Amino acid sequence: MEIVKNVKRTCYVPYHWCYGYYNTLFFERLKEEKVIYGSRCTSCGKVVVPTTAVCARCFAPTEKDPVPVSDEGYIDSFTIVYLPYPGQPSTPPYAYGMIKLDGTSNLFMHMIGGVPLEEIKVGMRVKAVWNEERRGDFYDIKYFQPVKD
Amino acid sequence: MSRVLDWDITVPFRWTCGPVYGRFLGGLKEKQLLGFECPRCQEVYCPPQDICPRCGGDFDPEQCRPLGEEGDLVSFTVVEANLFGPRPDDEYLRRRIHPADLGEHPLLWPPDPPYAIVMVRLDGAANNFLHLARGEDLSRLQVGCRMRAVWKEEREGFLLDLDRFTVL
Amino acid sequence: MKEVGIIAWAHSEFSPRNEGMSRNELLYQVTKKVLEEAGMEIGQIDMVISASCDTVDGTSISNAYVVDEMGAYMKEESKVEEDGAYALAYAYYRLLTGQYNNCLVVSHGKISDSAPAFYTNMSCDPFLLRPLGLTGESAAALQARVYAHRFGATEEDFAAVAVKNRRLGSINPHTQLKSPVTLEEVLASPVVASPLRELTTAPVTDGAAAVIMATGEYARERGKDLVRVEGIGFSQDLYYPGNKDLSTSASAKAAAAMAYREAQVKDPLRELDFAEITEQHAFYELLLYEALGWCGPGEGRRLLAEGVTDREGEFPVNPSGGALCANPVMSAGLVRVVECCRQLTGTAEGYQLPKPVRRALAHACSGLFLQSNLAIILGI
Amino acid sequence: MATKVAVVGIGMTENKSRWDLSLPGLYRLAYQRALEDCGLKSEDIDAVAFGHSPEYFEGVNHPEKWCGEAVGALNKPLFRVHTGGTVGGSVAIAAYYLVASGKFEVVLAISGNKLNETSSAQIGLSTVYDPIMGRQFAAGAPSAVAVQASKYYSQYGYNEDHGLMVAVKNRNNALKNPYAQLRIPDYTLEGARNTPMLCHPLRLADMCPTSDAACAMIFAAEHRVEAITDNPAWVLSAVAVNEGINYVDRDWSKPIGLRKAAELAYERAGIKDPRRELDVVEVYDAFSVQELIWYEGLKLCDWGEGGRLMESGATRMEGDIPVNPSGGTLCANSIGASAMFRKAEAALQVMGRAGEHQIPGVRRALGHGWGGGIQFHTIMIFGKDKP
Repeated sequence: MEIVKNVKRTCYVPYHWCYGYYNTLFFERLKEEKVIYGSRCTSCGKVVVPTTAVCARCFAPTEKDPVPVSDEGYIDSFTIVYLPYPGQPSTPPYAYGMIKLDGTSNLFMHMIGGVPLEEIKVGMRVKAVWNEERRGDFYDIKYFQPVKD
Repeated sequence: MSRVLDWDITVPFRWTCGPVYGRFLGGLKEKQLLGFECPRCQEVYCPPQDICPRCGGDFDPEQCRPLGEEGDLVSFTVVEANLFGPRPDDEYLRRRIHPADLGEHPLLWPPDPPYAIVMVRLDGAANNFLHLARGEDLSRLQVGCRMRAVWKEEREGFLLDLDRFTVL
Repeated sequence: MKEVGIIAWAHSEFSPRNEGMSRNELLYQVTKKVLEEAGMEIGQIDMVISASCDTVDGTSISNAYVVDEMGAYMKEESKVEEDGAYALAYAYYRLLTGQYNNCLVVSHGKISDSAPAFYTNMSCDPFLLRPLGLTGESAAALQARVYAHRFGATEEDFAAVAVKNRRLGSINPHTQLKSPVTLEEVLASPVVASPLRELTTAPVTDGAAAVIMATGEYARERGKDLVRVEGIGFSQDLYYPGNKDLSTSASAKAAAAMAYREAQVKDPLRELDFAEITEQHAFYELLLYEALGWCGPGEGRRLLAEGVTDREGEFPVNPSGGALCANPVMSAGLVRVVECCRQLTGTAEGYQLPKPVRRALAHACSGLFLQSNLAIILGI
Repeated sequence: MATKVAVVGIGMTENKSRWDLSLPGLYRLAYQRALEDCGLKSEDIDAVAFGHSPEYFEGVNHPEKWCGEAVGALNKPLFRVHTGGTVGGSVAIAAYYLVASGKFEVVLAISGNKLNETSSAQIGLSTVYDPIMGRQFAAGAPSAVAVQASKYYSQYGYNEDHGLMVAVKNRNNALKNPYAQLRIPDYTLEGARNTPMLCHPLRLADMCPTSDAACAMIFAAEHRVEAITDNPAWVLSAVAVNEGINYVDRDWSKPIGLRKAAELAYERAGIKDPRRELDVVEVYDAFSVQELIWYEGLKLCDWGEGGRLMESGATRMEGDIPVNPSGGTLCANSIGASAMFRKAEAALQVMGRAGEHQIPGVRRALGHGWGGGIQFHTIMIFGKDKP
């Protein structure tokens, strides 16, 4: 009598995630204006990207009107992904990192590109490279590309 | 109006059966409904869990024998509504996971309604077995009626090697 | 023994699809609301315990991205993957140690981002149950038929629960379904999984709920009224439905017994004034009357028919309309607690019970086939 | 006043691929070993705190419902705590508080995971990222920690070798631990440097393996302890702090949440100088470099001194503050159980029962865990003497 070792099946669960007010606003502006927007805390006055309802540290609401921020900044930290796995949305090798956009106080996570991967360094100045066709999603910004100071 | 992201989580799994579930599913592959006898309370369970539901002790996976293929219908429900939405097609799934993974791990998807989930007390078992009924049987189901197992031609060691129970 | 209770409560609006808000925004709203209710600043909160579910959120470690919105920045924090009422229980035990003054308990679920069927089907093991396409609805349907067969209960008996609760819900401004239904309408509604129909099944609800718990000393110092937790019981029974008696719920019995023991309740029907229970299906209410010890096996429908559990009855059950009027996944039980608090403090505006109330039971459940249950005795 | 609580029994399964046991079967093995360890029976357990990794790591939602009866939780109070990688620690802390509340006398904490039920753990781990903002480029936990490592190395002038030194230390320690998965003889810095780069600056050597395992701990109230064992590990403090996720001025190399957890844990345990007063520490080093960062968070040294503390040899088995004598998470990571393994290892050190990797004369030991978006931290401190 065979003892079955395992049952192999694929699970598929569809989702319809709501962006909500602030994420919708953020991506609409990306698409329409080619501008990155953040939110200013009503308590500490610091700006966080993307737009959000709350400043986590103060637990204070942000100002009602979003604030346009620079699409330039510097690389606070990064990684180059060589590790492949099944179903990966991006194909290795690729780089992404935490980017400190000028005039903001938190870190914005995005892809880094337009440069040989081995040349990427912490502290490099970078600027957003926009997609010509924008759909109002994450990929409206292709990546952040290093620029000269 | 808020935007909506339509996406999914799609993961191939290989769930390890262990000795008890493994032997039970192996039985289904051989067209056998194996009853497992608890070494302490001597009750026979079909299907078993890893441990005896009555005394909480371990089953001895060797201590099992085929039961008959008939039993009494204890409860049933006819599922009328499709609560899962459309089945994704394989072409889409192949893009979501490695194509070879999908070949080895077919999509786990519920049966199309209307169909019935039945609870059958197999003769000689101390518990009830949950399985399916379909087609013409749906209108003949009644608590207490006699049911008999119907097997699939192709079997792999999976719950649905047993195609369904049918009303006698 | 230390006194611990609830000093403030809130829940979000309930709707079948809250498309205007992300779960983060939903949580920020409900957390702000409960702090306002308590007249507290986030800095005064000692600890946050939340409840949510990865499968519902479609995000593993479902609290990781929402802790900022629940004010948990740099706070002692934990999460239970059960109904919010279980988070409340955990908070209760932590507060009993005397190490903390208070705790924010918050739960959320935007089930419309997915679908209840996936959430419940994924809760089945892959070997014996999931391939059958079993869901919360079909599981309850199997159990309903066992219950009906054992006690001779009929579809009309189940429908009568829906009629009562929808009628009570129609005067509750906070709930989701605010229209009463007739017995005929219930019996004519489409079958989801026989014998369960659309109108004997709870609606799909997006929502969040929050309470602030505190020790008696803290509440007194701040001049806050305390809805006391007098006892909590919870229990889990057998997993595989074919292994247990589905005409009752062993874990509901055990949970109630544990809660009554702690609160020293001997005769619940006399010593408690009302109850709010999580009846995600109409027949659950009858089954739970029995399992929670308010009548004998099979007598649930008599209790209902005699009007005992109606608004004017001696032991009203679900004066809010219950889960049949709003069933926010991961919060349905915590909302029962909120509804008890409203009644006990006389703030259930528009649906306050006609008789004075001092002591109540709130019930929550988790899992298919009523596998896990929790009962909380609340008093003022 | 809180009831005093001690760990009286511990059960572990070996970290490896378990093709022989179902998920309930794996939990049961840890549960039975914990009962045997202290001579208790199923009916002696009043309640269960249950933990598991995120559902999508293994494809079963609410696994506590399926596995409950296998860990003796039939018609007993059981609830599931779930905080990601920290979960084992969060569960142990929950069990501790259930007993400390005075409402339960003996409580089982159990947590586990079968990470090998998918072809790649990274599929599940990538679902931790926000679907709208981040899942597009996620590469599981390694890439998140790689970002943290890049920040740490550049901030303080360290390099890859500092992480790899941790890997060499812990892999050599693991040779003495039969429950560890990676036990590779003659593990050298040179060899570690030659492993492939997976997420720059992290190499294969910097990363934990994928394990299937469960861990169980039994907590008992003071008045029950003596009858159960004459060698308990007393809980001196149990703390979990959340650091937040997207707050302003976050520095990924400076875990302020861990620092706060440590300060609370030391205060409650009456510890003023942790470097001197702790005898051994087990940290959740899923990735080598994190051990250095956690040294700093735990105040074993100042901010930025983690690499130098490692270089000094103080955290080796024979150093003045040994860290991860078990080999740590770097040598065994089942995620669901790992944070509890750290607590259980710390408790075993206090009991003097850690086997070959026992540090002599331990009176106080700390076990740590992290999880979520590198934001949750759990700490438990155990002592030989009743508090």
